[in-house]
Amino acid sequence: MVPITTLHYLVVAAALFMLGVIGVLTRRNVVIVLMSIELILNAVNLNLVAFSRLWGLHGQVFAIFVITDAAAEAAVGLGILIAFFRNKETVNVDEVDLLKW
Amino acid sequence: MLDYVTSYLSSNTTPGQAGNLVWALIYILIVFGGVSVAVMAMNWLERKALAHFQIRLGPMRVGPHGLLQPIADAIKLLTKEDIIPERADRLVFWIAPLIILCASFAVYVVIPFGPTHAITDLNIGILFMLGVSSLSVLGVVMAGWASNSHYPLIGSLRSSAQMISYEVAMGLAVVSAILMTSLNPSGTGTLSMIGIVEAQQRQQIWYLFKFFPLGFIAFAIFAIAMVAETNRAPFDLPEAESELTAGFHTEYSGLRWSLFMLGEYAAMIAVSSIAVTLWLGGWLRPFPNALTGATWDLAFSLFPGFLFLILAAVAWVGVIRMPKHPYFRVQTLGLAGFGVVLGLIGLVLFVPPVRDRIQDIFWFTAKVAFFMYMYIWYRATFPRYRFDQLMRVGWKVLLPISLAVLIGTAVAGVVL
Amino acid sequence: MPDSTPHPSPLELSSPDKTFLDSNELILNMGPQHPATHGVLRVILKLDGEKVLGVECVIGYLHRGVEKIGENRTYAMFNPYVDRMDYVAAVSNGLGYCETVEKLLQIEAPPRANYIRVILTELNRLASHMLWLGTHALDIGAMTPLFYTFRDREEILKIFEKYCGARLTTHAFRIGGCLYETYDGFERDVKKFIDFVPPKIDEYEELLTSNRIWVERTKNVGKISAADCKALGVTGPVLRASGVKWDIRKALPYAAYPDFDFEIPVGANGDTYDRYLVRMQEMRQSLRIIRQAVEGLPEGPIMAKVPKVMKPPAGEVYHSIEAPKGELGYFIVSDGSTQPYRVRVRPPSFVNLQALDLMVRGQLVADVIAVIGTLDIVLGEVDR
Amino acid sequence: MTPVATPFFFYFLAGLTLLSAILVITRKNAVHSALALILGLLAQSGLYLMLYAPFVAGVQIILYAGGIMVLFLFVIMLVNLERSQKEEQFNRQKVAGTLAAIALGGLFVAVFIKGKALFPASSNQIAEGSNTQQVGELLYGQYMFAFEIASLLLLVAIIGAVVMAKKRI
Repeated sequence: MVPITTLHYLVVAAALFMLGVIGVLTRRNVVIVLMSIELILNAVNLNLVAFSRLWGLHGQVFAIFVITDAAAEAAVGLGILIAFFRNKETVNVDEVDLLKW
Repeated sequence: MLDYVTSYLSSNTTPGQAGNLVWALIYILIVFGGVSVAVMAMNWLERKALAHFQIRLGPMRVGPHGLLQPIADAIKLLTKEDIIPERADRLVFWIAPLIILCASFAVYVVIPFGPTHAITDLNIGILFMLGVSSLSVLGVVMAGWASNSHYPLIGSLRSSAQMISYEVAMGLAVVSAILMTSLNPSGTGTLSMIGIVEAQQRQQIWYLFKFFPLGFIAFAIFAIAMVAETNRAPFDLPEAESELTAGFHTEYSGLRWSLFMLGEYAAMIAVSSIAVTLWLGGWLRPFPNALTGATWDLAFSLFPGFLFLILAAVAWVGVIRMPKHPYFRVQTLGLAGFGVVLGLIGLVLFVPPVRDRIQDIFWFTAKVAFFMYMYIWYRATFPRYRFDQLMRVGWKVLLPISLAVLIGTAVAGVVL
Repeated sequence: MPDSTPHPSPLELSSPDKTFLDSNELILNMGPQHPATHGVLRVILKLDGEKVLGVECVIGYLHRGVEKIGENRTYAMFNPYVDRMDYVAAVSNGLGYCETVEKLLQIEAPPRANYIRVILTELNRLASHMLWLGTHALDIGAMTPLFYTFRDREEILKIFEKYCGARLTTHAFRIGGCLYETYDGFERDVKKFIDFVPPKIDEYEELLTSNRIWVERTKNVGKISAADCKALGVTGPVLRASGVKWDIRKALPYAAYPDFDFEIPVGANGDTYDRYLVRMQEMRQSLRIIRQAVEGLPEGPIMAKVPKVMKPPAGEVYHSIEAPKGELGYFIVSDGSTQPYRVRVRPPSFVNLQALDLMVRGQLVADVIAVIGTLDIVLGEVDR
Repeated sequence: MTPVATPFFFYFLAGLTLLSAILVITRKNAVHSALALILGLLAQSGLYLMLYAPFVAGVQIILYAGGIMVLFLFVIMLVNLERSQKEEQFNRQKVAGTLAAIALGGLFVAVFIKGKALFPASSNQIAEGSNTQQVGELLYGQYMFAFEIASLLLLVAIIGAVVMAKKRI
């Protein structure tokens, strides 16, 4: 078997990123769109950690920051979702077409 | 083969660390089996001890003094009809108890029963354990949601809110214990469970007594938070029988329900083991530095054997006191057999090699058993908190105190 | 008395059950099969998250038509039926009924009968309060007191069993007095019991009174003011805990109560904790009454002269006693025949249950349980 | 510790990650999506362990799987999803979106193959034992400012989420 190199991880991360983007672009349900964003962030994290194996631990530190941001993003995103759902009774992104209601 | 066995027995590291998959696998099986047996024993003990708190006898019929009751219960639960509510989400309903079970059992991967008696020694041990035990929240949430019923939903909302809030205080208390491990000349602490106990050994003090009130307060916070974390009385709101019937597992029955119970008890033992590891010196025997010397070492190493012999004697006294009636013959014989088994275990524990290997595990288990007894005691004594009070205790009392303890520990570590 | 009857806004229970978020309201059906509703009470809760917007009680699951049965039985035959209303305080029910019929027949029970009645009724009050304490504590999550109270209640039931052969639905009294003379050793048993119980009550109080969780769970929970109590007709310990010194044993004395020296414990805040304290005090006062009664038990007959066929003169009568749960009243209309024309019971549980909605509005779900417990209702009496 | 069966575990965990990612974006029921995402996150933390980043793996489990996903599940439970399950799951530009994303993925792979020389195949091994310590030193040394900013960000996020989600403030 071929030894596992950084490139393998990068390909996995790229695929993950791609799937995340597909999710964001095609799904209507806001919750799933937010989850797809988490997928994208995770793909980035995987990249960072894979690279940190080559060039020091900075990548890992950065991954931790990304996780922090993901937490903040999820909190705010879901907060918006709740406020939105309360007013419009829907969770579909393509119905979020007003800047105010 | 024999060389292989002896080489492992004399090794000074855990199977996981040695990269020995076979031994790790055997350890996993031993721990899994041991924990399952411990859960059953705990089940019996809880019913028995609670009954005696409440001037009852508890299970008496199945086996002598109800000793076989947990087995009878297990058989009953396994053969019960498995009901899935019609409008439940079958997949999630099916998977939720498994998540809880896996989360509780995965914690045992890093728990050190002795310096070499752990499946593995992760260097992020305590982080791993906090993370994995926090996964059981997912199971609770999903169980409540999947049941598609109001009581489980409210129960699971309560439960997850409770577990998340108490995790914060719990984590901070753990951090203050970890901070204490870095009090050595090189200034490097450790997150490894074995490393934490070894640090206590090096510093010759249980962290319970370190910086006296500080270590104790951190321990107390953990001890409270772990009760809340495992949803036990007086924090058993999610399962508040009188309010929500059974909380998130109202709709579960039979085997799946028993998985919840297994998970709950396993989690109780797991968090108690963590408390023991962090504050009560893990596998270290009591008074390691006050009562030193070969004589004391010998005395303490004989203790497990004597304990089992005493238990055997208790069983035999029970045999003598049994009514002499043919109706009780099976019970009497069973109790006598149990006493013989206990006595044999006690005798085996006197054999020097066994004694040396086993006493770590014994002291660890004894300390955990103390916590288990406390769980039962709480349950017999306290009424139940109300939800807002519970949240208040978590956020407004435990969290500030644990922050203060953390800062105090840091300052004390620098100054002292 | 203030005429402002509290009228909480009605619940619109028909509103569609949506999720937590869109309507903020969740309708939760508690009971009739629920461990904390003390029988078959069904409570429909309207919730905003954990906050209670209002409750509606659905009763009648245990309706047996006791009042209607009364119209089809002779006066003496109806006597055992009343025991089935408040089955944990059957003696009090029987006392109320017997005294009402005696009032209608204008006969007077002899003093010894009255003393026996007082002893048994007060023992029954103790039994009822003990049962209440056990179940109430269990509802709030303290398991252990239940078993302690049941252990001590057992002693009372043993006395009942020795006296009249039944433990729960005793049918201890007859119209005109008591059927049974006290058994040998009755006084010794009762005296032994009143020496045995006070330390036990101390034990309950030790477990609960100063327990922080207990205090937090009960203080300021289910508060009701004296005015609201009066407006709703709430009686018994619930009323007294709100600060009203109203006890029919003192206010409108019956049986042998004027002979005894006892106090009426009152509370100040009218919350669950005060009701708990009031009941604990009442248990001690009951012991005091029993001691006086058993020490001064007069000799003499136990049955007044009662006609074989009871045909009370046409007319109506209302008589009430202080049952463990509050004012237990009987209203009997006689048309001069052997059967009552109409029997109406004013059960304390039924009236007190009305206050539930008022007491739990704005509180949390867990408080509903505590309040149902503290009202000390028995569904047999509510539904009759 | 010497790694055991590295390729097997890599392919297993990577496969699990990708499979769960596919499930996330295709499931109708958001709870199932969340479940799949949790599985993916756990598999990914396994990948981190294989990359000798145990601390990140631990943080991944404790924060992502134990924290953020619980938040997601909470919200999914709160919003009524019965109806949205019956609706069309994908929006109008689904084909275009998928194609664009696949093109993006292709671009990535092309770049990787072109720039293969940039990534040394063999990696210098970092001592696993002191990983946490080193990360901590970086976090509280070089990245101190960023760390503080991150905590501020979290504070803002908390306030924002509370403001938006609360009915009455």
